[in-house]
Amino acid sequence: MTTLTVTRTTLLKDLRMEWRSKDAINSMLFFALLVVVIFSFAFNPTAEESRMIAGGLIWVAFLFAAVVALNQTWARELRNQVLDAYRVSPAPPNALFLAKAIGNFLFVVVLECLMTPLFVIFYELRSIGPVWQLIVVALLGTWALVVNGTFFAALSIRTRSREIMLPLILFPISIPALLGMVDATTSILTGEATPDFWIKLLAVYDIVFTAICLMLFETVLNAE
Amino acid sequence: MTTLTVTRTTLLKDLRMEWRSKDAINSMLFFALLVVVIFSFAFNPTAEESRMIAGGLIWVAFLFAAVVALNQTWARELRNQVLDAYRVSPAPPNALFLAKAIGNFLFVVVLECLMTPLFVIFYELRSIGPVWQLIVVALLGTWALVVNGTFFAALSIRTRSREIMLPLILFPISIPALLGMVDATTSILTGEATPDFWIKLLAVYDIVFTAICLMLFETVLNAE
Amino acid sequence: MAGTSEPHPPPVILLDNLVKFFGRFAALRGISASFAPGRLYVVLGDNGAGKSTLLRVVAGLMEPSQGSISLLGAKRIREVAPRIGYMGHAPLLYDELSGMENLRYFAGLYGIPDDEVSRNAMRMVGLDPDLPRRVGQYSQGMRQRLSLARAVLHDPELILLDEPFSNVDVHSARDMAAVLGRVRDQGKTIFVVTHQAALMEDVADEFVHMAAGQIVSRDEVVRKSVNVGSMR
Amino acid sequence: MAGTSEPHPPPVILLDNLVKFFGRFAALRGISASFAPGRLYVVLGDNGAGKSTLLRVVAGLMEPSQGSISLLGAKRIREVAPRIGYMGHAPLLYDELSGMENLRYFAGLYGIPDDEVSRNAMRMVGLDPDLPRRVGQYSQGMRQRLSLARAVLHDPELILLDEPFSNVDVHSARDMAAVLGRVRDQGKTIFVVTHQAALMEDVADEFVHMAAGQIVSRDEVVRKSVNVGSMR
Amino acid sequence: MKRLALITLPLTLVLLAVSSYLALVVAPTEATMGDVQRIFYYHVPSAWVGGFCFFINFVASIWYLWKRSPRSDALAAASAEVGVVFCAVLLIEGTLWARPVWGIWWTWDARLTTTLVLWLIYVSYLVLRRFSAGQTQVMAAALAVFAFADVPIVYMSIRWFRTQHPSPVMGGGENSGLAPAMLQVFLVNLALFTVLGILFIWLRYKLETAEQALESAHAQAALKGAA
Ligand code: HEM
Ligand SMILES: Nc1ncnc2c1ncn2[C@@H]1O[C@H](COP(=O)(O)OP(=O)(O)OP(=O)(O)O)[C@@H](O)[C@H]1O
Ligand SMILES: Nc1ncnc2c1ncn2[C@@H]1O[C@H](COP(=O)(O)OP(=O)(O)OP(=O)(O)O)[C@@H](O)[C@H]1O
Ligand SMILES: [Mg+2]
Ligand SMILES: [Mg+2]
Repeated sequence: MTTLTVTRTTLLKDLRMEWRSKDAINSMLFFALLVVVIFSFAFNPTAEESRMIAGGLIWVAFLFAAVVALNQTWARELRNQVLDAYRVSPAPPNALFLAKAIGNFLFVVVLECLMTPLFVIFYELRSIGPVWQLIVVALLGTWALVVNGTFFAALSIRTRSREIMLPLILFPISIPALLGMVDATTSILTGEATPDFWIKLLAVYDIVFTAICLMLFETVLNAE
Repeated sequence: MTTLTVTRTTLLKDLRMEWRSKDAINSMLFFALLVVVIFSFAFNPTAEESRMIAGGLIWVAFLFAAVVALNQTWARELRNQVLDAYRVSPAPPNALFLAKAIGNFLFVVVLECLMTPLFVIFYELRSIGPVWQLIVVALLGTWALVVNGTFFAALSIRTRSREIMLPLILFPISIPALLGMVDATTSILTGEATPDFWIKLLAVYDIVFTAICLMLFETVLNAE
Repeated sequence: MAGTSEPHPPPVILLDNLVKFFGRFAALRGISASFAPGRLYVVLGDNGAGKSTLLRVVAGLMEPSQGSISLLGAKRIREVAPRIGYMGHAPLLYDELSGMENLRYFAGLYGIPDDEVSRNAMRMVGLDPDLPRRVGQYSQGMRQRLSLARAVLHDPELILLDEPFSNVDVHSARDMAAVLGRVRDQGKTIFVVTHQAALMEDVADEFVHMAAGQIVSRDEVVRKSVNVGSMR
Repeated sequence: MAGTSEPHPPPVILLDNLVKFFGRFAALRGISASFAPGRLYVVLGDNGAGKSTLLRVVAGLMEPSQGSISLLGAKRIREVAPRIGYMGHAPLLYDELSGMENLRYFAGLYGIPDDEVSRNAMRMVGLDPDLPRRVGQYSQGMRQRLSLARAVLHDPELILLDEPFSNVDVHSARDMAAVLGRVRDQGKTIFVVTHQAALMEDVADEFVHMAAGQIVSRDEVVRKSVNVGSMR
Repeated sequence: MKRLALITLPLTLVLLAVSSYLALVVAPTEATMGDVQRIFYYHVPSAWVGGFCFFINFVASIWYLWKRSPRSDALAAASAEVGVVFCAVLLIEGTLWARPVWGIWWTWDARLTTTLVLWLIYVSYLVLRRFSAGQTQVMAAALAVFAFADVPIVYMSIRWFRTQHPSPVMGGGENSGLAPAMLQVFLVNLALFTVLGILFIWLRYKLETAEQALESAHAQAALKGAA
């Protein structure tokens, strides 16, 4: 009954439920495709301009897709108030948080893996900088979004009009991370600057916010 | 007990509930603000480039904000299954549809009125074409989004994973309208082309889809 | 089976071989029955017997898969919608509005402009029409009362109630049962689905037992004929 | 008041001037009480009396605004969490998983790796552990039984049940009440909030009446002492 | 049904082989594009079959809304699925063709955009069919009406774009028309694809109605079992 065991069981349970319905996964994929298409419609990408804003476009698209996913995080736990069952049990609260955050992380990463090729095709992107740097940026950036998102989704489940609350608190807090992701991506794509500073920023951001989330989650979960 | 009377009572009831909680309005506004801010971070607007993509940016922002609002449309009616109370009553189904569509329209228009100045400030927009045309485009475009959105929200309440279904069916169908809005807006802002064709297109789109919605709503409402 | 001394009145509900499938599962398995007006029927049965489904089909909320219904003489339920009252498992009320605001809105749907009607409905179930509290802050018992008021607001001839006493405390439940008895005495036909038969013993005219999607038996309650006409 | 022949066992629950505010409204208004182990308490009271609030506070789901609780000898409820079972208004189950999958997960939360425990819990409430159906497709009665199995899975000493019989048919409710009686006979302390006191008459040890946020009276049930020890 | 499939499937396979032989070997090589142009013999028929399927879907859906006949719903489902497949094939062929000829995978011109939107719309239709809980048929039929109404609007709206995609080869202006040798091969392929499309719809339709029949047989059995 250590944190790790419970994290694992909870994660497996979530994955099983996800896998069983497959709804969420499938529909998210289609949603991601639509976001890419809508963006390309709206911005009518031509070779030169698009390279300049592609970093921003990609991350904004990921952000919207992720928010939709994050909003569903706790929905399942709230449906029959199953969260209460977790809360009365002796299982450590942080295990629940970690399981949810990791689940969301996997989910959003899958999403990104499928959206990126589409962006590449539609915007005819080619990276001038090294691709592995892009991957590092993507992983760090995704964790930044997801860890805060999971936490704030937990905060916002106690509020009325839940869906809307999440972006409201998530977006402002995430702005530094978003800035880091966008600028790092653009630097790598255009090869004009090194993304080192931004990568460091993202790493620090991840560490700080993961720590804060783990410290505060118990309080948030048990507030009633 | 004509359609109009019921439409009015239902609309007033919705407005009163909204006014009382102000949840949706307040949070939507803040959301809209955030979207604008996030966009300006992600796209780092500079005078020349921004003018080119501003039409797209504005409408994508409106679209996402609207989807959040539309998803809430039926939430209130579903909460205690109040919809059943409407369905057993002799009130005409289309009255409910019209009330919801008009309510959403008002809502999104208010939103747009508050977001537009922000865009103007952040992107230093100036319209070269006549401003009244922008207003016509906005009204027609908003109705196009809202009328279909209200209908599809009613469709998607019957599905599993509701929130995600709405954009999935709304976005593809709305692409012509979106295209019309974006291109008309860009033509007016840059003053490079006349938006007449797009305005006509939007008008046709509005008429066709409003008619279809009114024709099919009863069927969808009573399907069980 | 009815055995009344008067000539048979035309039935309020006539069910002919009613079947309702959910996918492969038959929730109603060929129900044929007829129900006379002015009586209070109590529908009993285990969980999943099909009680709610029957009520929803009769209320016109669901299409039957097979068979036909004739309601108050009409074949199309929509035609007689103004003459039917329905109360479901859920309260069918807006949490954000006060009791009167709720009733006023629903009265509007039935084309009743008069506020007094809503006020009377609230009084009938023992609620204060001037209570400003929102329904979200009502206790379960008050909510169920208000829900009953909503169902009978437009003075329907046929009233369908699905577990009106669930989670309601004993006092409130007794009060509500008494209200139902009075409404029946005004000549309305009432169907009450409940798991608490004891509550209805004093006022019921007939117990209808359902099991596995069928009506398995109907027991008429023989009462000293106090309430035939003297109580109006 | 207890008047037992044995020496007083230490109380399972000791409430000292418990107060719970929701905003300005006091849902619990200074409850002081002590409850002995191995007994089945039935908590009765009108809607809004504060029964659910009391149970949630005792289960550690809510902090009391004033006053203190001592549970199984501990001051901090989290320390004794493994020894408490709780069942709420809602089923506290995942609709998308089967009965066994649900129980297995919750067993995991209590550090019980053994599948047999979950299977036994299902059998105890009269469900088939091998039923592949998802809980979403269970009938209301089955769901409440499973919910009860979830609450008692880890063999807790103190069991808190909030309206376990709501919307459950008479047969299932009787079965569940009998299960509760057997669990009590194993020496557990049980609190049942319900509006159907009649169901519990045969197994209850004490009726606790609540009104307006207070315990107004406690009636001990005097029974021919069959179940003191012979039935273990 | 089984017999039909047994006869038609080998037959179509043979025909497919013949037509591929015609398209890939017999037809003359096009002057400017070279052998890549041979995709043409698959490209246009795929497009035509896709459009045809969506039309059937529309008619069947309207019919369903009117008569509530489960068979027309089965036809609607079948034709939408086949249509999405052919449309997807078309998109893939198109991108494969575009890469060597235009040097890019994709461009937002009228033809390509409308095709993509068409595909997206009908994928969303399938998604709805998949995820709706109860009353799938009515929901899907309603969406089908919206979808088909949208197609002409999409098509018109994007007319305005400068197109990179070839304009109609046949029945176009003066200089339009294919070389006779090409035309023959093209017509054979077109006919074959049409047959193939109809066959697929037919098989899917049979499967769907068989499923419906099974479902209702089960239901009736359940009904009898308890009575
Ligand atoms: C993804 C890319 C493409 C898509 C989605 C696409 C789609 C279509 C569609 C929908 C048609 C209409 C068929 C009809 O009118 O019945 C068509 C016809 C045609 N396409 Fe494409 N196409 C693509 C790429 C290409 C390329 C790269 C070429 C060659 C350069 C090409 C050449 C043609 C020709 C010659 C026709 C026949 C025109 C006619 O006779 O009407 N297409 N295509
Ligand atoms: N929408 C639905 N989809 C699938 N099955 C359903 C649906 N509604 C009801 N059922 C099934 O039909 C059967 C009858 O359900 P119904 O709700 O009518 O029972 P009930 O007699 O009202 O039971 P309860 O006392 O629990 O309310 C149950 O087995 C239930 O699982
Ligand atoms: N979260 C909350 N916020 C505000 N008020 C609340 C909240 N929960 C309960 N109340 C109020 O506290 C009072 C007691 O509620 P509680 O749910 O404990 O009653 P109960 O005895 O369980 O009633 P019931 O029999 O209806 O379940 C009620 O008046 C209720 O309106
Ligand atoms: Mg029921
Ligand atoms: Mg309670």
